[in-house]
Amino acid sequence: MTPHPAPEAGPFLGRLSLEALPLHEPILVATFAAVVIGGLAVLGLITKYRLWGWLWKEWFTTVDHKRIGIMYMILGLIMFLRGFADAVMMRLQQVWAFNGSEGYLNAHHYDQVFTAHGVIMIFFVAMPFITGLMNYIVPLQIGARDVSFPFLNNFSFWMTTAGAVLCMVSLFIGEFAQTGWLAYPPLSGIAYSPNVGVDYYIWSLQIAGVGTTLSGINLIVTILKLRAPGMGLMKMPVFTWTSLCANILIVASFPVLTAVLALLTLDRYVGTNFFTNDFGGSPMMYVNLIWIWGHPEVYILILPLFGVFSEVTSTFSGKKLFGYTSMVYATVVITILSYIVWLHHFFTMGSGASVNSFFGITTMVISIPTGAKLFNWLFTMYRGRIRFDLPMMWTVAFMLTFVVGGMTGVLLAVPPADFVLHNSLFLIAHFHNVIIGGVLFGLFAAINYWWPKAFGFKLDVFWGKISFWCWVVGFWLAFMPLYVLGLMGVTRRMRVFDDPSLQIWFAIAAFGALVIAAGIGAMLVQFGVSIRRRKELADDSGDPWGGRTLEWATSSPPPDYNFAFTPVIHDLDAWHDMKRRGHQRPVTGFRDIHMPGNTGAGIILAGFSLVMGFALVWHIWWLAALGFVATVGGAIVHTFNYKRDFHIPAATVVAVEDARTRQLAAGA
Amino acid sequence: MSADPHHAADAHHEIEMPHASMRDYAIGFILSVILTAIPFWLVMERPFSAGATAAIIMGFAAVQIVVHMVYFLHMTPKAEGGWSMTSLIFTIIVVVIMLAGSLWVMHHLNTNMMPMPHDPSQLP
Amino acid sequence: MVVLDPAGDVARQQGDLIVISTVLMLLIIVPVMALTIFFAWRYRAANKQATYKPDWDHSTQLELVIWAAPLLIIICLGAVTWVATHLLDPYRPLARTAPGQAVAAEARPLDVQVVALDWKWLFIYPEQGVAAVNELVVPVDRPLRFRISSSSVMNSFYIPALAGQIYAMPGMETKLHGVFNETGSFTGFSANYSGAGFSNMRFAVKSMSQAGFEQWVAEAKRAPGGDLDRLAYLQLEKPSEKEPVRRFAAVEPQLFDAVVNMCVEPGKMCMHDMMSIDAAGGAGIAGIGNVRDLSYDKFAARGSTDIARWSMRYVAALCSSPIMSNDRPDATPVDLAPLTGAGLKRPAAPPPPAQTALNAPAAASRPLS
Amino acid sequence: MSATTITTAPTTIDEPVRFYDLDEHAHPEGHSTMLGFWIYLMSDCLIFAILFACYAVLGGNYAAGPAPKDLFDLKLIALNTAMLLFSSITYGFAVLQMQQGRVKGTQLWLAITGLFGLGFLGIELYEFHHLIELGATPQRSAFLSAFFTLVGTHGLHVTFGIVWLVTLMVQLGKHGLVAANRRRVMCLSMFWHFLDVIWIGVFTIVYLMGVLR
Repeated sequence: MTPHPAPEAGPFLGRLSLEALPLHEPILVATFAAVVIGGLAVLGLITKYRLWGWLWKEWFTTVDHKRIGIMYMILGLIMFLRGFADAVMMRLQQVWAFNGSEGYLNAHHYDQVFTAHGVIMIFFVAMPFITGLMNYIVPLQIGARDVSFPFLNNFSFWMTTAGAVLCMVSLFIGEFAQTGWLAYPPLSGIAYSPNVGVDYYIWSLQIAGVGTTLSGINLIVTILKLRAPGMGLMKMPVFTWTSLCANILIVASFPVLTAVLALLTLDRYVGTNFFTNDFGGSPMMYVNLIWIWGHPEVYILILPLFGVFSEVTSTFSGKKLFGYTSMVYATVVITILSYIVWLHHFFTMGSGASVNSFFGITTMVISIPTGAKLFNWLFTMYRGRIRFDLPMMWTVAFMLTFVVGGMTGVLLAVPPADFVLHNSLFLIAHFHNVIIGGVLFGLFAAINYWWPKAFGFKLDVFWGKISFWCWVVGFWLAFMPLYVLGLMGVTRRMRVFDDPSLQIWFAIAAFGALVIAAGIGAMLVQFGVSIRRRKELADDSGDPWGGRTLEWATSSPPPDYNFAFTPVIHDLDAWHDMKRRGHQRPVTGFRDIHMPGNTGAGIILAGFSLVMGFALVWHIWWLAALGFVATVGGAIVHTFNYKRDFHIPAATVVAVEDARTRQLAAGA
Repeated sequence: MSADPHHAADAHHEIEMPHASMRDYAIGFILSVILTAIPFWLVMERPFSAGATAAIIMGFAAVQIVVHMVYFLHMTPKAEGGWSMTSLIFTIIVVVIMLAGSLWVMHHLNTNMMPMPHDPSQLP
Repeated sequence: MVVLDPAGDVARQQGDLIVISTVLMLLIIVPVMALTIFFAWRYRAANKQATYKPDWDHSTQLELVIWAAPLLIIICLGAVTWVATHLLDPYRPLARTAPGQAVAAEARPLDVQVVALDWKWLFIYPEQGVAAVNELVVPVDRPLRFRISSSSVMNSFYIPALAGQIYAMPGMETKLHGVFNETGSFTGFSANYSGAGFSNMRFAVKSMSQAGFEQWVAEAKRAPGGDLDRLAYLQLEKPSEKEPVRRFAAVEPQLFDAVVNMCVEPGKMCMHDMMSIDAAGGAGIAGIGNVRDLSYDKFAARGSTDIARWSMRYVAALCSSPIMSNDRPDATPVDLAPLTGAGLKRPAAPPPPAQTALNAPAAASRPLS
Repeated sequence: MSATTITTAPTTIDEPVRFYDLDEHAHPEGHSTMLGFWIYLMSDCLIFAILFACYAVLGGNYAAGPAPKDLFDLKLIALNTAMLLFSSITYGFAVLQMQQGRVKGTQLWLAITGLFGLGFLGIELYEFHHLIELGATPQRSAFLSAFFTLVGTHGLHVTFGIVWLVTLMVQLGKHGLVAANRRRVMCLSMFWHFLDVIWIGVFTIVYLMGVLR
């Protein structure tokens, strides 16, 4: 164990000095070198092909919800690779550190790895993925031209990115938190974590949290205000419904995280006593408050994917969704119930039998609407004509995997059972079972399902199937051993082991992680191959799967304005209904379309916030003040811009729509 | 929740903005002055026991919040197609769950685990 | 798998509960998985024989079934949960040491005081007057009562073979009851991550015959480690890893109470004094200045030599009041007599009177399955 | 392509239906702003809820230090509350002026509102200064931490409101009562009155209940 004394704070660079560079960690040095070389190569290529202007004008400053959605997905993918690298490092350490071996990671490094893995996977992988998905699909599904606040959307994305960047910076300058992903005090307090790790944690989450909350508000208002005429609440596609509920949960829970982290910040920076041991503070209050956010967060992640599975099951079974109404009610019930179960994350803190059994039983109650949803998908398949394209394969894999995770979840909600399984690898297996089996499988279904919509060509099936089987097999190999280990009384976050009989299980789990790695590799190959073969895989119809909802009514990829004319909705499954009634695409009468204009304000403001966050981490007060003033000042200056929109001239619309007409004719 | 199929389309013509009137503001102001002054007076002068005073001032606060909502924030069930009201009610539910839940949970945790205060008369 | 096949009665009941709950849930999980596979195969697009009803999307009977079936399972499971949570509450004194073996009314549990330190465990035996680091030795078949605290951060005290875990938290005291039914060597550890030395925060647990235990106590009393007084404790408290087993021949009485009240350091105000003052309305303006700088370097070894002054301060004692034993009565056993089912037999004798006396566990006349 | 193999039910509806809104008008710019801002306020409300929860749980932990009754001067708080109440009605006058289309009147009342806001902040800062000088700092006890954070967060919101107010007055001067500015006046109105509502909770729970304790 190497002690890392907090450096003396200087007036100019605060705590920052050359010692902050982890030159003594060969793994980090190698990673840093690779990142620098790779980064330079990317920058060089962009410069060589003169792409900077294009990137800035078409992507960085865009307010188009579709492009922002794609950027979110790219951010999620990049961070996913980082988070997965952390996972592999942990598996390797745990299979290595037996029989007196210390493994290859010291405690200082290993503790950062598992903390970063959790933080990154939840905040910078799962959240960007689902936000990106909702951003791309929801406006199309409700027949809107964009979200309600297009500039805010761009700003939200860049704030999320700024948080992710700050988190990544900690890899090479200083350190990340060594506290576990929720940073319980007193361990995360200044007395026990005096260095910058927890500060990186706090500020990257705070900056990203601003983006998440604003994007939640944006999507709620979009769904409430911008639905196409005729689309009542009970005619909304299920994905839109689950997105609405997920965003309500975001807006009603992320402020809690913001507040709790702010209080922890005060404890660390100002010396207040909210969560300290002394002076009347209560660390238990932190645990209580952060789980008030933490449990709804779980449903924020899974609800949109429940929507995806509903769309996919219905489309590929060629059938209406069974029990739409009960599906909607189940979603709403889950939304509300998710607020009264938070204590099940700390049964073992000792609140007593009455409190524990109350929260245990409310937790079980959530499984009723969830179970109902599962049955609804089941009976959607019943008497259908199921086409097993990739999205449907992922859905069936989800149904078989998720029920197991759901079952172990209910098991953990039984307080006496939790007393023996809390913090064990059984728990780890459980939540990976629901998050991989639910959230990730859902995302993969969604990516395969909507990729043709976003890019105009389908994804390669061969590599998709390889990826699918590697993921499914790898998942079971990687996590079933953890269930077993949990029942053997092995706890989480361990770095070394002394019982050699455990090693075989860790070996199986590590092998499973490698199989998953192959699955990820196959998926990247799938993307590459598909892009290369995009001519063969092209879809001219805009509706490659026989879709049922509005996003399939427009071209692939959709024009900037989504729909030349706003569709009028008469039934659930609006596009299916339109096709059935012999819908004709209008080819004349186009007029100017009013659209929001691009702006660089989002990326600039987020950049200022990033500087402020970095300065705060290192106690560079002058820079933090400068960053703060620049952020607020920049925002004020932005409000003086009254000209934020433009009209797409009718001539352009005519040209785009005529091209579409020719494309459809050629495809038919 | 209203399922009015056209309300999304209705907003095409004029931006909904709450209409304020002098009368509203005057009533709101007078009521809130009264509702503020009485609790302050009760606590400063203590005509009732502490428990009764606490109950009364909490009641006054609740009423005053409603007054502000109605007369200053122009909250009506109709505003924004009912969504303002719906979101307010949802927020209140969540706030109540958080406050009551935290107090309940922390009370149990503290009783179970914190060192007990002993009889203060034993202190010098 | 130690969780399902433990050596202690409490852990065994918890393990059984896992099995019962799992079986209960499999009642619905297995059919769902089977139906998923069956439907996926039966209604594949290639199978043109299968019925195809593209517009069928509602059936009231089916809807009733799919809401009612999980509901029924959850009702059963909820009932089991409610009963088991109360019966197996770690604060609840044991009523039996094994199935059918009630704890005698006059029997007293063995008290063990547990302190989670950075990164080792301290066990104090108040009756025997000895203490040990990273070694817990207990007699078999005798109810154990742990009083658990921590010196710095949150840990979780967990011996899988004995009973479920409970958090060990600074300035707070949690309780755990358990009993070993077999002699043997087991492992205990912290189940809540607590910093760099966490992985090695393991301790040996030995369940011995009564004679063996007494012999161990006698050995401990001759231990060369010396006495565990406040100074020795402050020394021991400093972070260290992989501490070898160490025994202390004598322990300063009420050391554990001082630990819980966070006033081992001389001159620091005990939490219960502070709370008494607070309950009486605080110490007024005069109390503001009653704050001293910490004079020892507890934080230094955690890597911090330059932390701001506030985290090195404490509230000074107003006077040197003796530490009061704050041993509170255990949780009163909940009378579950009206509840039967879920494996519970109706009690043969009336339930024991509510316990309020110290150190006297519930007379268990009720055999609990 | 397998997608095209699905059979659709025969069309039974023959009546002509409108598939597209061929005669649509664009949504007026900012027609979602009020609802969006309201939902933002609801999320802000939750931040305050957490701070209130902390105060409720930790507010009695004086760490053998001073209690509310030792520290709070209710007369000062009454004055402070009056400031905020007056600023509410003056903001109301600004909105009334705006509805009558008077730029100057709107600006005038906004300025008066801002002055009341500054008065409120001044009194609050005086109170904080007084407490810190006594030694009753946020570091002294969990109660004081919770107190300073809750009241200070409200104060920060008021500060931000004043900055916004000044910005808005400049914008009104530059562009007059255009639709965007009218919307902003209404949003700030919501913000300002929302802070009032929070203050009701603060003076009741922190000050009045604190002194009662």
